[in-house]
Amino acid sequence: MVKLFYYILKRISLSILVILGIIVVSYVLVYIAPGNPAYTWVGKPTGPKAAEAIKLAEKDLGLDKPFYIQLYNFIKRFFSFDWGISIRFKQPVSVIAMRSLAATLELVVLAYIIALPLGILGGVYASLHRNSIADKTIYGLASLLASSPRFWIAAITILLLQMLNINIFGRVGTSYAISINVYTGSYIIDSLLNGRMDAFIDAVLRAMPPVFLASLYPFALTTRIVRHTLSEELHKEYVRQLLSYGLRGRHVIRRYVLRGVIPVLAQIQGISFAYSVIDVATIENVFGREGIGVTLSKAILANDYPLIIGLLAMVSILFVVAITIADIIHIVIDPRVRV
Amino acid sequence: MEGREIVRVEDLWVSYEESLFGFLGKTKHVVVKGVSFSVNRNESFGLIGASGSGKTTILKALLGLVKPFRGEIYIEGEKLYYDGKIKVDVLRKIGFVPQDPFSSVDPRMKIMDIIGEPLIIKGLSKRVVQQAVENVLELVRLDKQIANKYPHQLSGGMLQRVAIARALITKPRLMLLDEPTSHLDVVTQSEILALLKDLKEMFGYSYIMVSHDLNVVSYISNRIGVLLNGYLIEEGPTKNIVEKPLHPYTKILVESSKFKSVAEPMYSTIGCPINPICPWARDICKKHMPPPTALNGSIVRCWYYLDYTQR
Amino acid sequence: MDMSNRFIITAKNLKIGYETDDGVVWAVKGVSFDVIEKTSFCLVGESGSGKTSIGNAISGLLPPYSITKGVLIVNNKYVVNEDKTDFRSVRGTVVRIPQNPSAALSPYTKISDLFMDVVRNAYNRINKEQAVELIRKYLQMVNLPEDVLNMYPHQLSGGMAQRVAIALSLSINPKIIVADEPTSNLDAYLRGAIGNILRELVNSGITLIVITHDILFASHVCRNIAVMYRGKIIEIGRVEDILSNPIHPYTIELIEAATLQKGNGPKKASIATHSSSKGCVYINRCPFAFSKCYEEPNIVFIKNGHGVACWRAEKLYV
Amino acid sequence: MTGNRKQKTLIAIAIAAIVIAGIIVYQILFAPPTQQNIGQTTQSTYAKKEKIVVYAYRDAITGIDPGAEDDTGIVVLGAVYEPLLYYDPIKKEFKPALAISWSRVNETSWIFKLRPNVRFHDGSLLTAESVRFSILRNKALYEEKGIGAGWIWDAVEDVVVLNDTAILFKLKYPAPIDLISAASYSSYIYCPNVLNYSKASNLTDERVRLWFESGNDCGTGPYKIASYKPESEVVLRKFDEWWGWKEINNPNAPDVVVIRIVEEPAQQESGLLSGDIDIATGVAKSSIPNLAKLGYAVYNQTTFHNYILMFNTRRWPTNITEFRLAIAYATPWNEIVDFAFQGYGLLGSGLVPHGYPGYVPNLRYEYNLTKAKEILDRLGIKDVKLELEIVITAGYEEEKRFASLLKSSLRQLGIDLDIIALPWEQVKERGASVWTNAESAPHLIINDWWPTYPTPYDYLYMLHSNNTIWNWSGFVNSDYDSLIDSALSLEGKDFEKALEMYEQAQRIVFDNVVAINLCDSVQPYLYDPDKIRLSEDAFNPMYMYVIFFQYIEVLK
Repeated sequence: MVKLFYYILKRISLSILVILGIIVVSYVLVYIAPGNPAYTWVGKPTGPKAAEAIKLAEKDLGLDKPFYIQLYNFIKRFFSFDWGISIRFKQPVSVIAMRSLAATLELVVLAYIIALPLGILGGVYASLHRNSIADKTIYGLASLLASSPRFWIAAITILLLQMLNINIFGRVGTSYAISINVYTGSYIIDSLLNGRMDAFIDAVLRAMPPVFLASLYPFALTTRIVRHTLSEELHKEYVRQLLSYGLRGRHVIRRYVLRGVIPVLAQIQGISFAYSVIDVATIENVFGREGIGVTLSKAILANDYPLIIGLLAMVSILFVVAITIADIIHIVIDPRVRV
Repeated sequence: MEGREIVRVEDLWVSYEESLFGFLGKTKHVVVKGVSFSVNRNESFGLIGASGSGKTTILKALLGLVKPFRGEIYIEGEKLYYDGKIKVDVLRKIGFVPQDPFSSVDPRMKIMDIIGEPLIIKGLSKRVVQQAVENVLELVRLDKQIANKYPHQLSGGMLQRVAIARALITKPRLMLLDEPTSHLDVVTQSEILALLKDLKEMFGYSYIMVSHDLNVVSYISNRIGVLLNGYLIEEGPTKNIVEKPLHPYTKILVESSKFKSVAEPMYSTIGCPINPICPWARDICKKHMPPPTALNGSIVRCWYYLDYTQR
Repeated sequence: MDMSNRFIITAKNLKIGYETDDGVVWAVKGVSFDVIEKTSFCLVGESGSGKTSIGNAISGLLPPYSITKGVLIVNNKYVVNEDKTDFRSVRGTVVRIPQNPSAALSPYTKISDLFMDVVRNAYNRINKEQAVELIRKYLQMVNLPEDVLNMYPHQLSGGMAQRVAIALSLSINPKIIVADEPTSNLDAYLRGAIGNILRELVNSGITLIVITHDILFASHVCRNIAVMYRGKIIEIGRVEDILSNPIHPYTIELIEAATLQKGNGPKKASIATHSSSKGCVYINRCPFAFSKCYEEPNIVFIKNGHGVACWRAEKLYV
Repeated sequence: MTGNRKQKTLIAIAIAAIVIAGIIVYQILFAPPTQQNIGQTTQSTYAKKEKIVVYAYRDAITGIDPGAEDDTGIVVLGAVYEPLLYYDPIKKEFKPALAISWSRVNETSWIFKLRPNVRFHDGSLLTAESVRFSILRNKALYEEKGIGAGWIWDAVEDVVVLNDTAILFKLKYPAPIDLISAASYSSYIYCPNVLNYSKASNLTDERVRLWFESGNDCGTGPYKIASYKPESEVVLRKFDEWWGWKEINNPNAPDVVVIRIVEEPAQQESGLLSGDIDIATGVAKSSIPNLAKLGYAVYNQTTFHNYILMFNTRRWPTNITEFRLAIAYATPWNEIVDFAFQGYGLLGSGLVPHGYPGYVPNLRYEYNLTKAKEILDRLGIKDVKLELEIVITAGYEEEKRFASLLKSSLRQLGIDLDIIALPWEQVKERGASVWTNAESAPHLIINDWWPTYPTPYDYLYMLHSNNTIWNWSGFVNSDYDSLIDSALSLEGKDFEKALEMYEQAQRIVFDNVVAINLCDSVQPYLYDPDKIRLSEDAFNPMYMYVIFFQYIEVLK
């Protein structure tokens, strides 16, 4: 147990190092981005006293200090959530990023809540009935979903919904949005915290089509990974040995074989989760939702470097966190990793 | 004496390092602990030990694949490591036959190219290389036409002969054999062993062979060293080891090869590794590893014999 | 030997093949043998001789894409009756001891959990205390300390893992144990130790099938031996008969190789020509092959159940 | 153990069943049977409590510091803050806002009397001091940092507080302060308390800006900011103590206004259809007839938002005046409004839009391909493979349609037009690059413009040689510069004379073919007439995209 704790600690400290690396890279990016950062920070002034203003901002930002002090200050600022000001929206980058993150996570987490169990079920069924019609259907579907472009599926779904005269727009009805207190930024959670079932149901209903779309890729990925890994795991020596000890096949799969699938699954999901955060941008856009992807696209169009870098740093951190969680799951499940 | 000596290993210590991010919290696993031995020309030395005893690591150190943190290796009197760097021209005097013939060859290359590769790199002409390959194929008793085949067309035994041929083509002074028969069938194994023995007797090669099978090692070796947890606990002429083993662990090995032992050794990390099951174990055995003691032409590391000789 | 001993395993012209993309590949090409209850029986041969397929058939672990012919009766049940198979009935009666014990234990499960699961599955209505008692008993039988229960498979040495596997096999009280190359992945000096444990199993009333390429090990552990070559049994009989009087040239070669008696120097290896599908399976390697060998020889019994499939033997002994 | 697990499964199934049943019951009980529409359902159940208007705007908000903002932030600012006066150039009439009377004392002094008992959103009273504070800050922001539209106060030397409700503007030179104080940017009055709130040390401290941009406000307007997400949504809440509620007497004014940023026209449409959007500004023009058929109403606002085609006068061949004229002749003017703007616009004339002071009628080129060909022949640019670049703003349907119109017309002259659509920020960069690297700047570029305060100078300054940010033509003409500069300084003295000079300046531009106003756009607002009622009062052409929500009536 102590050992397990030690390895988790080790993994987390490694992640912190990676995040520090990301921060340093972000800082370098700020500097290779076009334009003097002080100039952008004070809002690209042009008046007669602009030069003075820029000089003042340079001093404020510490640009006149040696590089390592700048870096130290940047890291300090980063951890106190002072990520600079968005050029386009004039607001602190951290505020915009956190807001977008909450909206995106609402969508992605829900998508995974649906995609994971279904994907695992599909994958298990397919690998146990290999080459059957069901397997071929599941696998074919999964391959199709995993490889077809998301915006295309999104467009088709929207068309379909419009044909059914269902128009979905935004994350929650405006009347609900303004009548509940915001705690987390996720309307689904906030409505529950407010004890408002009506708002909750509205938010969930509105979330259903985009969540369905967002879950297609993780579902397909999960199915394929589970099918593949399980098939591989089923051929391992220990499965036959357990059967030889008289244990039933179903029991062996449930209790032993699936444990071998989880670490692989966790690893892949760790990556695909972070990927989804950006990938759902199309879906968010189509359904008029907020989110990191949508904000990022606006920031890119406006050459808003502080915001672009802030959002990317946030996604990178999310990526590291997701992978770290996956690794920890791996460590907990697979005792061999601990040695 | 110096002239006859082809390799001398002096007080060799090798460790693997495991660390966090490559620099934090280094943990050192010492796998070879003060091993010394020497091999003369036309002599074959067998290293025997269980998995994890350090025998493969010693081979790696001899091949320049891991750097020892203490000790020296001399090949024909020349240091293999000079100022911590491997001397390549010394390394060229060594040939190597790997354990698994299948995974050690590139499946896309023809046998001709596999065997001739060291010469092709040197820039020799195609005709010379071809001649040389045919010569070594003759040595390992393979058909010339094999040169135009691909690895998957050959059996395990034939591939192992190819591996031997590849080692021979550079005309090494010393051949290192890493369990050369453990992946082969019994019949093929005996053929390869016979071939190796033949080559040694006809051309005067020196071998260092690593195996966990005492039968195999004793068949081919003049002298045998027994490794236990990184220590060379006994070393002597094959006859001594097989017929009059001194160290209790060697006795276990010898007896088990005759299907006599039931005890799996339990190792201790402090003192003599075998002390938990040793019939002669005393307090000192639980604390300190004994120094080497010469006895009856063998060298043994055991407190019992140290006392015995001093008495 | 008491002649009232009954046969617990009977194979009659058993054939086992596998479906591949290039059609059916036959690993076992018609073998017949009987195993007397509470004795040990060894299948000896090199890789590809079909011995593992027979072992898997007996322990009911043939993969779904295998094809069978002939008959295999285990413990009075038809496991193979031509193309009909019933592997489930033998599971629990027949237990396998794995070739690679480290890979044969579920890597994610603690030994104690594995034991508990296997034991509680094997016995109905057993409570936890009784199960623990049982586990202790079998661990003692294979000379393992109780500490191993708190370990994971990767923490065990090869020898310990093999003993755990054996203790697990014993804990479900099987009638037959099939040991598939039980020492090939272990350090050499463990051969003796594992061999001794296996012999004790037979003494305690279990029927033991050992599959090995090591005829010396086989002779140490088994009472009867069948030597296999390319899917056929070429010599069968009691250990003492086969070791002292091997008749088939392959058996002779095997024994010589195992004892490293190579009097006439290394042989020249040549590219294997396509083995003739007709005739004796050994025809391409046999130094004594003659015209008759292009017909397939049947097993001829010389004495005491010592049988050989060789035309030369027929000429010499019959 | 197994029992426990079974129990858990049962509980899980039970919860799932309850949730599903809940949804079904909810659907049956609350959803109108004829509508399967999620959005509308929920909207109608809660609308009883508060009157909500959701207004879809098509660009993200660029900022809400009333002193610094000079772009899309007006959409919010217009509802939250008030200037001293409002001015409608079409009706040519002033409307008192925070000032109730004003008079010109002499050429360089103006006195404004303030409305009494006006409260800021923080509860403090509007005083002369707060007006002084706001104007001086707006002016300083521009003068010290170059931010915002504070240049409109350039003429102001000082703002003198006469008493609590009266101020005196002391000017450096004559200027129409009444018009200036009715500007749509940098004219808003806010409370001096912002200095305390933001812990700022002086007027131009960055912390004040940050305080505003974090979603705070301190205006006097009928609405205050409840939540502010510039990239997606701004929620405004009715300010009950607004002085005007008694005057306009509109009990059906919305309690909550939500400004939603919806970029995609298709999304605006789907939001309108689902009931999530009450007023849409960016629906595709082509689908307006369809929506009208469905019962949605359209309010067409004449705006001063025009689209100006600029020539790069520093790059071959558009540096040749004759060549530019040829392009002007080759532009099918008669098709622009109908085809490019789909009827939502008035054909441009000169540079200043219709109804705006300084508008010059019939300052247009004719569409005559023959003349164009003749010019090209004369220039010897015949049978030469010419390729021109035009930069337009991505997402602007009108610009895209115009560019394709021009492209097909130019093809008849053997000129190839390369259409490059870029995001607005990049359009700005490419346009301004005419001063630094004219060869890389596009031959043609479209700028869209709306005024800050009602002076033609606003439109003409675009081509002033000092203006290296917006003068994308690289046009330098000292006559033009001095003409408009002196016209500006004349505005305070003799507005008619000034207008004459502005007309002269426009003729210079016309003769030199530097920039052409393509079209003054008409902005359609789509809404459901069953739900809300829009009146003319809610709009002022000076305030682009701004709806004065206090005049909206929410019917259900």
